[in-house]
Amino acid sequence: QTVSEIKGRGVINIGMLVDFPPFGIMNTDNQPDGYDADVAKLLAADLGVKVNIVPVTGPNRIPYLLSSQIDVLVASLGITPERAEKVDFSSPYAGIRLSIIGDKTKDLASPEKLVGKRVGVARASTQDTAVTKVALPGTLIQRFDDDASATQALLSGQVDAIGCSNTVVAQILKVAPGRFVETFPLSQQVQGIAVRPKQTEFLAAINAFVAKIKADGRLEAISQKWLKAPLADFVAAAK
Amino acid sequence: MYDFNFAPVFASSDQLLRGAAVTLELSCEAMAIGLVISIGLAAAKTSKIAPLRWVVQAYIELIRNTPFLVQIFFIFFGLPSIGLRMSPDAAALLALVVNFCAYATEIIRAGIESIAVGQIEAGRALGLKPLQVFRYIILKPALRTVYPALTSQFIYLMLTSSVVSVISAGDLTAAGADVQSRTFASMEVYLVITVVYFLMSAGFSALFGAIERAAFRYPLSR
Amino acid sequence: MTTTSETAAEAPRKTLETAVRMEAVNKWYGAFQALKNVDLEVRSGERIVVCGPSGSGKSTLIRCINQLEAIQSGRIFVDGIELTAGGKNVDAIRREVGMVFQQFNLFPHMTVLENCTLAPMKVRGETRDAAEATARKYLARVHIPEQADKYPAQLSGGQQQRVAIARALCMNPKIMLFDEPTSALDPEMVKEVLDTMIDLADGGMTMLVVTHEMGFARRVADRVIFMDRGEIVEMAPPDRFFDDPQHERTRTFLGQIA
Amino acid sequence: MTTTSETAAEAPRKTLETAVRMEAVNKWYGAFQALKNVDLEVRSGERIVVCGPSGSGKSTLIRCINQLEAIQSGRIFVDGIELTAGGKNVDAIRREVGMVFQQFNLFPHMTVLENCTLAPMKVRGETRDAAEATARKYLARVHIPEQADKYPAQLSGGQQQRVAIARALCMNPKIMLFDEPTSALDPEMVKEVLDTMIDLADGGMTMLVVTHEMGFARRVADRVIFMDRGEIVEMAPPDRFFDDPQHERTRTFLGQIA
Amino acid sequence: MIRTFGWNEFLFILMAIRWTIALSAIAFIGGGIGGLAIALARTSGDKVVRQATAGFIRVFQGTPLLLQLFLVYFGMAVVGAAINPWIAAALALTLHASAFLGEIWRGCIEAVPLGQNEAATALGLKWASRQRWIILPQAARIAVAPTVGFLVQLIKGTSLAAIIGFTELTRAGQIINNATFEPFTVFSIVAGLYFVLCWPLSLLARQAEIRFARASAR
Ligand SMILES: Nc1ncnc2c1ncn2[C@@H]1O[C@H](COP(=O)(O)OP(=O)(O)OP(=O)(O)O)[C@@H](O)[C@H]1O
Ligand SMILES: Nc1ncnc2c1ncn2[C@@H]1O[C@H](COP(=O)(O)OP(=O)(O)OP(=O)(O)O)[C@@H](O)[C@H]1O
Ligand SMILES: [Mg+2]
Ligand SMILES: [Mg+2]
Repeated sequence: QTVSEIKGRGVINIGMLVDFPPFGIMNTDNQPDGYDADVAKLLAADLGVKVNIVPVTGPNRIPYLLSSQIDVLVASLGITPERAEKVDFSSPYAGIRLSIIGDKTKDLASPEKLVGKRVGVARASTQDTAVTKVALPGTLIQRFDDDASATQALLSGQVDAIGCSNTVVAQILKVAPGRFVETFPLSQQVQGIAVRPKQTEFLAAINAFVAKIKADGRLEAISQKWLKAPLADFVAAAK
Repeated sequence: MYDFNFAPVFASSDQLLRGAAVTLELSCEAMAIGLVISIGLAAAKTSKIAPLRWVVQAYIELIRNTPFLVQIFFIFFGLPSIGLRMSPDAAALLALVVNFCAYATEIIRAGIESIAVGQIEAGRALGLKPLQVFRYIILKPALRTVYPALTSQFIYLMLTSSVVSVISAGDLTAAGADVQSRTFASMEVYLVITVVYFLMSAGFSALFGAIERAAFRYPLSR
Repeated sequence: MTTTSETAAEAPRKTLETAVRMEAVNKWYGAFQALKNVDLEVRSGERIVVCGPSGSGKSTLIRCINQLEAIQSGRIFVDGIELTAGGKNVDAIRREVGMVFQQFNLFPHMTVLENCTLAPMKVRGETRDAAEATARKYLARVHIPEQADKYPAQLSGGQQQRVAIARALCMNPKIMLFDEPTSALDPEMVKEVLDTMIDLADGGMTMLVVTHEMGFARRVADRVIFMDRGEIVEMAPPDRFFDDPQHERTRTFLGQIA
Repeated sequence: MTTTSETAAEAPRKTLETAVRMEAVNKWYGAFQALKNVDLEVRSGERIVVCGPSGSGKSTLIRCINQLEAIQSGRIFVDGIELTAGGKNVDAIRREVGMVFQQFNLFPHMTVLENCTLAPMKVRGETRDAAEATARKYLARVHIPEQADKYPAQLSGGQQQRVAIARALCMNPKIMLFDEPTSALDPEMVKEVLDTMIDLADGGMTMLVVTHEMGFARRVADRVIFMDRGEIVEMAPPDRFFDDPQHERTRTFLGQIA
Repeated sequence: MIRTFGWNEFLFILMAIRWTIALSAIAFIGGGIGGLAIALARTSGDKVVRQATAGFIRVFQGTPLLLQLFLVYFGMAVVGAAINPWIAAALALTLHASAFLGEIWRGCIEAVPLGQNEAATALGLKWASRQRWIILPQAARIAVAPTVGFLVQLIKGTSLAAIIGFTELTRAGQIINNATFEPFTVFSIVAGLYFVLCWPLSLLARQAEIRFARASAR
């Protein structure tokens, strides 16, 4: 079984995004850092093994997991039913609010208003799923490789709006003050740690770990450190 | 062990086919436009006017020594800042043409330079003007000489076009990524689109062979 | 230097009109002087054979006449028109001068007929029909009317060279230049090309021929020129040239190629 | 067909040993038959000149002797060894046979000396010193000892062809094959190569020479062969061959190239 | 958590160049060996060998490198033979480069006049000696320019190895871009670094071409 295998090996391979601030970044020492990295380190410590963080990307993170290149994903992976068919999720350890942010001069206040407009999202992300779900026929969804490209498309006027997380919204408002507004919320998204299916023992251990850091305030500290906000209630409440 | 399950991939086959169609269309357009422009650039590069040669040379060096990804990025995200805004498909086409021409120009130039001087002299001795010599005497044999190189560059262009998915042009790779993001059947999706790419390049090879037989029917000496 | 002065009176067939005149022509390739102070006058209808060792400037001489090479000093008149260095008259002159190369230089991607009609159509603006009629006439004249639709690579060397002659004739030139037209041919094919040229000469065409076919020179030349190191060393009617050369260098040369 | 039987007694210099024997050799290129039932016997020390129109199979004939082309039926013996189709003896035979090509085929990336020493070192395992000594000997024999360190491109055509001859001689062949060795040369350079070959012939080398240099044939050949369409049409000593050819086709051919 | 682009960010991108170089080196060494074998097989007298290699070339020239990398890395793992990313990259890049170099070099070998091979044969040299001493040295001179030209493409192509986890030049740029939101600064630097890497090679290729043209102009 995986847990004993990992303990025997003495090291756990954790997949993590490094281009998804503030959850996953490369810090100034060029080490993986961020919300996910802190959680990953705690997880390894909890299992009593060394941590080996493997940088993955949005599109290839699930292949990494499924092909056993890594043991577990702590990669801001939003919990969705489709994904749940391929991987098993732990209880949520983080959450984001997803919303539409768009050009201030245009009225984009509801899904109906987006018809005929170009809406950018990061491909294979939960934003993608959320926008696709609310979008009415005629909405032009444009999928980019990552949030940065989608953001750039918004800034350069190549799209009218993008679907993104609250952290990205904050960045856009800072980079281009006064040009864009958050028009309407899409959904709240909780993120889970993911493992390959049928690893019940491993998943149970991870769930125990998540419950522990929620209870003893360590997760709250991480949230304060990286999001400058308390752990969202919908994350704290979820089981 | 991984369970292969192609059902979700085939369920999305029309999306993949649409992506393949976009890839084909983009490649064909870029080839056609790029060929014409490259011929012009190659003529400029073999011309007697030095500044013209330098400009073309600078363009070629710039494009050939930087990644396509960066080029397409500047075209799609950068050009709007000088007021040139275009759709992802148009930007993808432009980027492919700009990239392809840098390589094709060099290939065609080599073809032009392989034409024996005697051919040019014979044309001039008959009273043809330089442009007429180029058009009627040099061009066709030059293209024939480099035809194999040119067609592999064409295929390469089609394969490179997979990068345009970064600016959300709906090509085959983008379609594959979208299907993958919905179904998470990444292995299956990539296998299938690899096969589709292979079929398309095989198709192009066959097409180029047919064009070669039709366009270059004249026999070569020795 | 030493251009011996043969007078026009000697050869009955030539007229008094001047077809080509070169006056003190000098030609350099970089630092290398390929033509040294060359003077030459060719009358209309005259046939000149040029010979000499490799590198002596024979090709350069005739290539200057239709401006495939530019000269650095001196003057060249073709059919009364002066070739200026800038080359304004070049187009006019090239229309008067046909040229046949050692390597044939047929266009491989065109049929024989297309080779012959290209220039008349593009340069003189003839219609396709007119150009084809002319082309067929000259192809018949060089005895290969039946090859019109073949490609050059499908012909023997001798046939290719005859196409090259016909192609030049289609532009109706007043003067024909030949640069070693038979030296790339198999021995058997030399004869058919020489026969074609003799035929042309009998028709009164002004011709300048670089060749080492001495039989041809004896038979058709009005004058034979011997060049060495960029100079015209000897110039005389064939009898005198072969039987009684004036210069040592000419004699050595004739001894070698015999 | 029709191999007229000249007997060994006629030419004083040749020995009775057989250098090459071809028996009923047939050679096809796909559906095209390039050699038709060819019989030929060459004695040691004999010099044979082969001529005939283009495409008649002259090159094919001599290329079969050192197995650059495989034959489909018939037998070929070289120096007593039979060339089998499988080619087991090929290596042994190539060591006995030197070949000189129309296009010289010198190795452009090697100096003259390296051209000459490569095969002796790689095939016969000679030391560099021994190979160079031999090479210099033969370069002197073809009168270009001073060119040893040049590259082929720095030599004239005649010099290149003499290097090619020296290169072949360095392998100490018993038989030399020449395929139109002078036809790619400028007229002035033909003589120097022919002189080298005459020299070689005078030394007693067995030679098969494809050439149209009839002066050479008259002077050194023991027998002249005329080929047409893959057949040996006529074979006779030079006097008889040139002055009294038996076959119509030979006469026509000689008429053309004269 | 947005950062401004600074010295550290520049260094991060700059340091990533070693992976680009390492991957290129691997690809080129592997491709060089594989390509030579392919080229010789493609020009061999054996029809089966020729056709097998033609098939190999067709597959690897006919599909995107990105997918080759993906399928080798994840595919091997999926069939239970997990390999580390270096081996996967080496394998995929080698196969890719072998196909292209093999094809380029085949052309160069065939450009050596037939007479050269015949003359060597007539001198009694065997196949290996002919290749080693006569054919390959001459083919090599023609090959320099297109080979270096392909190397330039290959260097840029290694950016696709990001999909199997390499943080090479392009990927490093994307990571920094995601942290700084300064795409034009970041990608100008990335482009500049590629240019610095590739341009000298392009110059070399051009020089080789000129030198060859001069040498072959007799
Ligand atoms: N483009 C050129 N650049 C430099 N030198 C040249 C050029 N063309 C010819 N030459 C030189 O000019 C001289 C005369 O050349 P030309 O071709 O006129 O000689 P030729 O008498 O026709 O010789 P051949 O019998 O070999 O054709 C030669 O020494 C040659 O090397
Ligand atoms: N590799 C080949 N494939 C097919 N046909 C060939 C090949 N080589 C030669 N032939 C044909 O075989 C015939 C004899 O050729 P060969 O080269 O022996 O003629 P040749 O007498 O040497 O002519 P030439 O004087 O032109 O050199 C020709 O008709 C030629 O077209
Ligand atoms: Mg000349
Ligand atoms: Mg032959």
